[in-house]
Amino acid sequence: MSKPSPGTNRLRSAPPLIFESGSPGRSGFFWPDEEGSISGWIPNGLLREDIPGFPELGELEVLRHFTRLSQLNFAIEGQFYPLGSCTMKYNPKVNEVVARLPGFSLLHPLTPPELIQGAMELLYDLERRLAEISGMDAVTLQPAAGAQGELTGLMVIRAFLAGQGNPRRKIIVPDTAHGTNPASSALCGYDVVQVSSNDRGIIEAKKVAEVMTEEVAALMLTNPNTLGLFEKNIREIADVVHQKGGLVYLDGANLNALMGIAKPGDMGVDVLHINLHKTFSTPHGGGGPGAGPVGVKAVLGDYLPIPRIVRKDDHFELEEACPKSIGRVRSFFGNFGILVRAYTYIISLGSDGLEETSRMALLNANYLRKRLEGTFHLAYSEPCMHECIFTDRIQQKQGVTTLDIAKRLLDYGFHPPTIYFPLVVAGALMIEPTETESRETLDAFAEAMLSIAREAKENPQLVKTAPHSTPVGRLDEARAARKPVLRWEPLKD
Amino acid sequence: MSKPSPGTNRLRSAPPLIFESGSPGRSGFFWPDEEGSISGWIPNGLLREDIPGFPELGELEVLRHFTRLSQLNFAIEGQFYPLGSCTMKYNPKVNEVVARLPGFSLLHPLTPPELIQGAMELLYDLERRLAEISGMDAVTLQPAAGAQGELTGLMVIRAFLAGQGNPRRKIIVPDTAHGTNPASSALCGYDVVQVSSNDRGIIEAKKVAEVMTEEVAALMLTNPNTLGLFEKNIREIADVVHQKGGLVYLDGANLNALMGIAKPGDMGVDVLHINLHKTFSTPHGGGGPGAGPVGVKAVLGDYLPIPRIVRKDDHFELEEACPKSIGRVRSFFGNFGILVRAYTYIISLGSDGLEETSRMALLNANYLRKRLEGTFHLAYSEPCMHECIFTDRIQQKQGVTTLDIAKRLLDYGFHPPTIYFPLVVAGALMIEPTETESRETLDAFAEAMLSIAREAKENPQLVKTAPHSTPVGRLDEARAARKPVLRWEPLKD
Amino acid sequence: MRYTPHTPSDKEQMLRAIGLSRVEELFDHIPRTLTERSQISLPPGLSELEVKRTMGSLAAKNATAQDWHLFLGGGIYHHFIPSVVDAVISRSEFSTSYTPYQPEVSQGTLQAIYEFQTLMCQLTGMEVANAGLYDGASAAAEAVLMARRIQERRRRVLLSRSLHPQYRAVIATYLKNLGGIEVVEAPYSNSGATDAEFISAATDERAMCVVVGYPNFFGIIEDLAPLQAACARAGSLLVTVTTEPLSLALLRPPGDWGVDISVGEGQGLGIPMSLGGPGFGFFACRKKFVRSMPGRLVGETVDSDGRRGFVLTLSTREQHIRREKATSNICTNQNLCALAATAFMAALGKSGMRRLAKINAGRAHESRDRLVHEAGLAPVFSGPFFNEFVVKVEGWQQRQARFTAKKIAPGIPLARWYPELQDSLLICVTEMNQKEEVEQLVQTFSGN
Amino acid sequence: MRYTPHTPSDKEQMLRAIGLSRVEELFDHIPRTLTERSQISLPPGLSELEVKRTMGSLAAKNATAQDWHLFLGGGIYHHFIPSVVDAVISRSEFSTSYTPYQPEVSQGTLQAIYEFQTLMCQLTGMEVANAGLYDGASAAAEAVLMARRIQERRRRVLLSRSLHPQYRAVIATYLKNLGGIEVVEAPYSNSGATDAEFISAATDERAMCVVVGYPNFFGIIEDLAPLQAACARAGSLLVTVTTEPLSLALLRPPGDWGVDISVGEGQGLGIPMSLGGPGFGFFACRKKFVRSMPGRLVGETVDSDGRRGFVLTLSTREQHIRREKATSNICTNQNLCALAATAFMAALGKSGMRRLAKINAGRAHESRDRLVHEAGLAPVFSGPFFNEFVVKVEGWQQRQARFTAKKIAPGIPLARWYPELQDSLLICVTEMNQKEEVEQLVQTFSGN
Ligand SMILES: Cc1ncc(COP(=O)(O)O)c(C=O)c1O
Ligand SMILES: Cc1ncc(COP(=O)(O)O)c(C=O)c1O
Repeated sequence: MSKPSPGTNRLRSAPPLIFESGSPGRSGFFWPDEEGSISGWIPNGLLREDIPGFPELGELEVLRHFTRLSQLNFAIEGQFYPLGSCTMKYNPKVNEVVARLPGFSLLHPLTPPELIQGAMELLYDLERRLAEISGMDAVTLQPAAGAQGELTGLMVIRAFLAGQGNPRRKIIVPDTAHGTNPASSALCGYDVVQVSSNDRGIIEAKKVAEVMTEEVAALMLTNPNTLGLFEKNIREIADVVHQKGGLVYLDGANLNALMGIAKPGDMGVDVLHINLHKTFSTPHGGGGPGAGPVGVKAVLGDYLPIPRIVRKDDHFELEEACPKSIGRVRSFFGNFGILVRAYTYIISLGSDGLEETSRMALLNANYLRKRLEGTFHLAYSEPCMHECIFTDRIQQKQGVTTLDIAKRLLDYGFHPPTIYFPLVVAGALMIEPTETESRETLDAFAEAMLSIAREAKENPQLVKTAPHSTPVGRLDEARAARKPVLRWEPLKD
Repeated sequence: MSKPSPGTNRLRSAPPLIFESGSPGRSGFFWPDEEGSISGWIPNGLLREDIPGFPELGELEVLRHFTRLSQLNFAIEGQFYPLGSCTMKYNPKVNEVVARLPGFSLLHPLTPPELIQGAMELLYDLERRLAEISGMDAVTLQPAAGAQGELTGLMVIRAFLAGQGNPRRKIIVPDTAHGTNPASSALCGYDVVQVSSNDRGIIEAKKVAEVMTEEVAALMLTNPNTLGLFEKNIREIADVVHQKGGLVYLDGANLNALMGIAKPGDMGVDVLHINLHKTFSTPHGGGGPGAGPVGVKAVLGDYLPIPRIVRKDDHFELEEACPKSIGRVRSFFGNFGILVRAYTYIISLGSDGLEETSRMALLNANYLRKRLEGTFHLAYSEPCMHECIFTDRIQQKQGVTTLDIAKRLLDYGFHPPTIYFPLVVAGALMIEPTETESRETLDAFAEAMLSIAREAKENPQLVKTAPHSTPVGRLDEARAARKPVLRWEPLKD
Repeated sequence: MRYTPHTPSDKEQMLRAIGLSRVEELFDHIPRTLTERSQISLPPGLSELEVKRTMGSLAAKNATAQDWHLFLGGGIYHHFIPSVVDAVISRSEFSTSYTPYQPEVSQGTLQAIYEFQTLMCQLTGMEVANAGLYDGASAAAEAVLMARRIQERRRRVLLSRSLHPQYRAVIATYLKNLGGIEVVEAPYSNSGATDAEFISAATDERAMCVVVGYPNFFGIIEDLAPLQAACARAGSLLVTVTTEPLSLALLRPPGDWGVDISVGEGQGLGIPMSLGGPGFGFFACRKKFVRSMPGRLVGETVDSDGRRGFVLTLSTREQHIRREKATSNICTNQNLCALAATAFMAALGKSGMRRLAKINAGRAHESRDRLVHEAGLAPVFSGPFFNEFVVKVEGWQQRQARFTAKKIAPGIPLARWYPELQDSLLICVTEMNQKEEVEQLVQTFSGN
Repeated sequence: MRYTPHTPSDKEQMLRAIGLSRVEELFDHIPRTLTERSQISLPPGLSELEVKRTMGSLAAKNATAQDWHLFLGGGIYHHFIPSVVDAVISRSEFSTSYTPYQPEVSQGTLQAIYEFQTLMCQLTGMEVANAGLYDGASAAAEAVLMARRIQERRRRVLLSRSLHPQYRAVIATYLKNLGGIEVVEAPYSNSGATDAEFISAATDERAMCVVVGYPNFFGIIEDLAPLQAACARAGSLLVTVTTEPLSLALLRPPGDWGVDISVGEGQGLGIPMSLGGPGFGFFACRKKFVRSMPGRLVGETVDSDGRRGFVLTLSTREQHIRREKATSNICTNQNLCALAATAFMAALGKSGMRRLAKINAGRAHESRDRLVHEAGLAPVFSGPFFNEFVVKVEGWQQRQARFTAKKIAPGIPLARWYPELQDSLLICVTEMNQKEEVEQLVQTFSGN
């Protein structure tokens, strides 16, 4: 065993891989009196003899392994996590309790609908509530995440246009858009036409008009956009698009800024998706699962994925016979467990709570913006919505970059903002505090940022070599990509 | 904000106190539409206007506070925790799931017994199973912990002897006994007579005979004793005590060493207590709750606390009319939630599992004993049971003490053994690995100990100033006791 | 095996290292006479799935507060527990650690206890509080024992008859063997409160302490002024025992009344009823008594770098140092429950605690008014109460079945402990009793 | 408000710092026409207690696997989940963190994904696996899309008719807009397996891939040898889709058969059914295709001090770098479910996984034998199966009510997707179906 030198932090060092621990033949699985059998039933040629390398651990070992792994993570419940565009708000504990009720977690999706009316009611009502919040007419809950929502929405648009005779060929996407927008467009068989934001960070109707032709199926707009700015020309832009027979798709990832403030349905939007794992507080889980419901205006309702949940008096049924529907995008009902959490959140907050949510999201973002303005270069001087964007322009003079600032924040115990996105802003630091953070937390974060700005002047090396207090130091990403090692393999001897 | 210097570990630094955070008027409690009222009902003179200083935090703040606090702790699920005499074994997760079933957690203790027959059955059956495991005839589950079990057991003895005409005046307690033994004796109105263990760490019958008189109510013995040694003269000792009309009390804190190996009921023991939070895997919770059931031989059964649970055919009833009973030692049924966990553990393991438990507890202790022998001074050369005792005699030559070794272990990511107990061994390091640890973990711990022994020779200062990697360094305990600050108070201005 | 990770080869290698060949040799040194009958005769182990099923069917045989309408208090209360509380105590760093003997790796537990001590001081209005005891009953007994240590020469303990009967029983058990202590029971008056005149008369220079419930077992909020005056006059200590800690968010706190020792049961603060345990006993008193206190205490200090930290302190009071001279024999306490209460109080906060207490008081009073005016039940006592009250139900025995059929447990019959209170029920109404439940209660008492 | 911590004074001070006086001024810059109808018309917020009650009553209106006897599989399986799994995914450090973009404070998530990737490789016998996709159906669609990228010139996709009908539907949806792709449905034979002769004939130089279930939707374990041979001959890729991942602990893994892409649904590995989601799609393939893969990948590297660490890698495939040229549009995936599966597989381990799979196979075969011999049901297919099988139940429509009355859901009627399989039920038996349940199933089918 190597000797820990002073300062070595074993307490947060990574455990070995599960494959490197354990002992042959060990198992935490105990099932007396039943061996199970395949004798004679399954031909040998269809069977395997072993699962080489598979772990062999005891129950405590497993638990300790993952507990120790968990302790290497930052997370909302431990740290302020102002990751722009990700809406890292509090994930209420009661949602977790509710989602684990056997009446939700132990349901089989192919149970006859008349036996799962509670679930049907929840789905139906959640659709209705999301429609009300967003100002749309019909909603599908099937998409598993925002990106799948985008794809679904674009497919709806395509099916609708195809129904009118021509699915068209292109989608207009702003330069500030999230990467999933162009990716989803491509996956839906469209070419992407980029439109640039102006020097005040938003899209102008005339710019759209320049590229809007009858070859364009839709414009995808994010509002507030990824710069945290409200696309105030959206109505005129929509008119431009509609005049040429195109549709307007709204990336609703930033709906957290809009509830009770402005409804997408009033903006000329025809289709949108909503990230329940952002605005509606379902946990991010280190990358998922989420859910990406899609809302549409009435005229597009028939194109939504099947099955549709329909109400017949006090009873709910599944409707599969929808000839115009784009079909299925996911098996069963989507990420039901996530839908349960989001529904719980919505009934917890009610209309007043949802409205307060967006208001406080704006207040927090504008407050932080004010506190950091001057010390850090603000990418746009317009008032921001739920997030604000700074850059490293000032610190660059000392050779300190956005990446360095981000890493140094880790030493202060804060998760950094989103960095280097959106791409239109060089060295972007995209800060989204969310509404669930207190003023004191915002102040502490601001102090840390100001302190780092001072360090950048006085001791830039300290910042450039950060982080200094994390379980591991900066990691060599180039090496990982150059010669990818993507799985453990037993040492060959 | 102070600047974190390289190496400062904010990630594990303590959050402010709940009283130092928050904002006046803030609350995570939300209960619309019902203010509650006391108008006119309760006279003003009986009311308060405020709870000065009480916390005012939001829900996320509260959760983040305690999450961050938790991250400052070592615990079984994160670290090997070989704390002698404490049996820090794995606390199975399924026990926690079961104890949280509404059918157990949402029961009121004054519900008529006929409506809580499931709970009654569990209690009855747990008594029976503990009796079988320990070889006793009757069991009470009422005591809340080992120490309360001791008091209960001694009261039973006292009541029994009083019933025979004389409660007597003294209790014999070995020098190796846990502090609760003499403390409980005193609380039961007895004087304590100490008896010394011999140079092989155990009590001899003739030593007991020297102090055993008709003034002595009982002898309290721990077996295996706190040195991890089996009191092999226990039978003869019991005879000595019985001959003079005294009773034998067994401190069963170390029952983890005996299951399927030897039953206290066969050793001449009249009364014992069992720590469910040790042998029966209920979590220690940073200090409790536990449960300390008491088992007695048939002749003492009538003296157990009321109520008794009795079976009438397939039905369970509470019996309060027990004229000989010592009465109640706790409200209601004791720590029922803990009893549920212990019962779950017992049915999970069954007789074979319980027997294997003790065997592996012995194997692990003897293995570690072997691995450390020579490098560390072994206090007794007898074969050990579930724990073994080393001292700092060898390391003392470099001025390195047991305390230093313990603190240095923290840097290696291990919780230290129990130190400086039992008192009869100078500089004791009392190691109880428990059966739920793997050989690899024992090896890693042994390597750490051996490494520290090398450090003690080569760089004693490193060991003497340890720990170097914990959230705080060595704490000034003298200062805490000299001028006790036992609560937060608002700054006076 | 379920929880032992040893494979046959692990065992073999470990035995070989020790120099043995069979596991049984590990206990060869134990006399054969002690080992020969050692086999445990119990059913074999079960899979986790079978365990859950077995336990599930036991659980299903119980009347829970979820399926039944329980109006039961009497020392254990069904209160709302925010989900955050269980999230906190489920953190394994809290639940699977030991008593914080190594403070460098236990600051989480230690700081939480320090916060707990502070909260209990704030709630009771007392100067110091410990880390908790087993339950309210043993805390009451420990209070009397502490009074005895402080007032060594005095021999009389006055216990109010309106103190929880089980608590009185536990105090009696604890005192029985200590010799020469006279326990005097103080009657209650028509109001349901302790008879102050009796106390006044019986509290003299022999009295070491007077112990009353606050609120008492009948739910009545005692006026502590005359009792405090009597104690002050006679040099006796005044001890209050609170079984419903939520009430203290609203009531004048013991410290304000001049109480010397304030103890009670903490279950009402975020801990499930769980058939009455585990909860915790709280114990708070005047600062000058701190070195006589039972139980663990956490204090503030600094580390080698001057950073604030917390440690167990004043342990020279405790059994592991002082042995038979310790202030108490307690070792393991109810720490995780104290942590739950800490999280609960933090989650509700000042305004939430007061609000919840008011909701309790409001619902209980409204319910009593309806039971009296609509169902015609007679109130038994005239004193002010918090969330429980006593009513007379003529012919209770015969009427009981109607309630059981409707899954209502309308209250606790008092005759078992108070023969003078035949046909009297102690009824508790909390925020968990929904309006419709109260409606049903009233209806059923009205004979519908 | 429930989750916003702002007090009136907080708001006031923050507004003042910004230079505003009312919160509404924060969105003054939005055109009035867009804000004037913004009010949300929904019921007001509820207390946590009311929320739990409301949700509890919705939950109570569903037939759960706890109260009902479900013999339902067809892509979602009721398996035993050790309690440790939920303990792991409930750790808030896992559940409330984002995609690990900052590796220095995300090693927990990253190492777990690396372990997951390895486990999926071991289970499928493939060389590389990604961090997971949405579900089995979209994973199957992504496999076809990847085959298209790899085999750009080819235009024919062969889908077995015995592939899960919903998966075929999703593949169709994904392919529909991509132009010029011919989807050919391969029939199944009497054994229930894909018609190998048809595949042989239809797999030519136009075929980009052949997609079959393994086991397929009828529970049948396909013999992949002839299909692999056909693909190898024609230069087509062979894609297997596994909806019941537990089966792979027992069956010859896709990698062994020479499969090119092995995908499937991971729900069966420690994730509750939850009405079919969230689970996760797994995606494994040959190493040479790695740069064409969809989804996230974690790779090993070292930090500035040379310590091992893990990072997201090969992100140039992904949308946030490559935008419209990305291999997929996926961003958020199903990470916490993949973590659950990782914990599940670690907890069961090699022997536990194999044992559990055998128990499934054993129980399913015994049940089928009894249904055939005792209840007289006719097996529909002759091929070998894992834990589900198809039987013919004459007059199913009329008999259904008997089962519902006994709270039995005996299987999935196939006619909805397979008009040729009238009165056929797909019956699944797992370790969760107790002996008595099977008994009841047999009895009820026997007309008792
Ligand atoms: C603006 C925007 N659009 C789309 C997405 C994609 O959503 P998802 O990750 O749920 O697929 C994101 C996610 O970060 C986003 O921020
Ligand atoms: C030998 C022994 N006896 C008695 C006790 C006291 O038990 P408890 O802490 O449950 O009161 C202990 C606890 O550490 C012990 O180790």
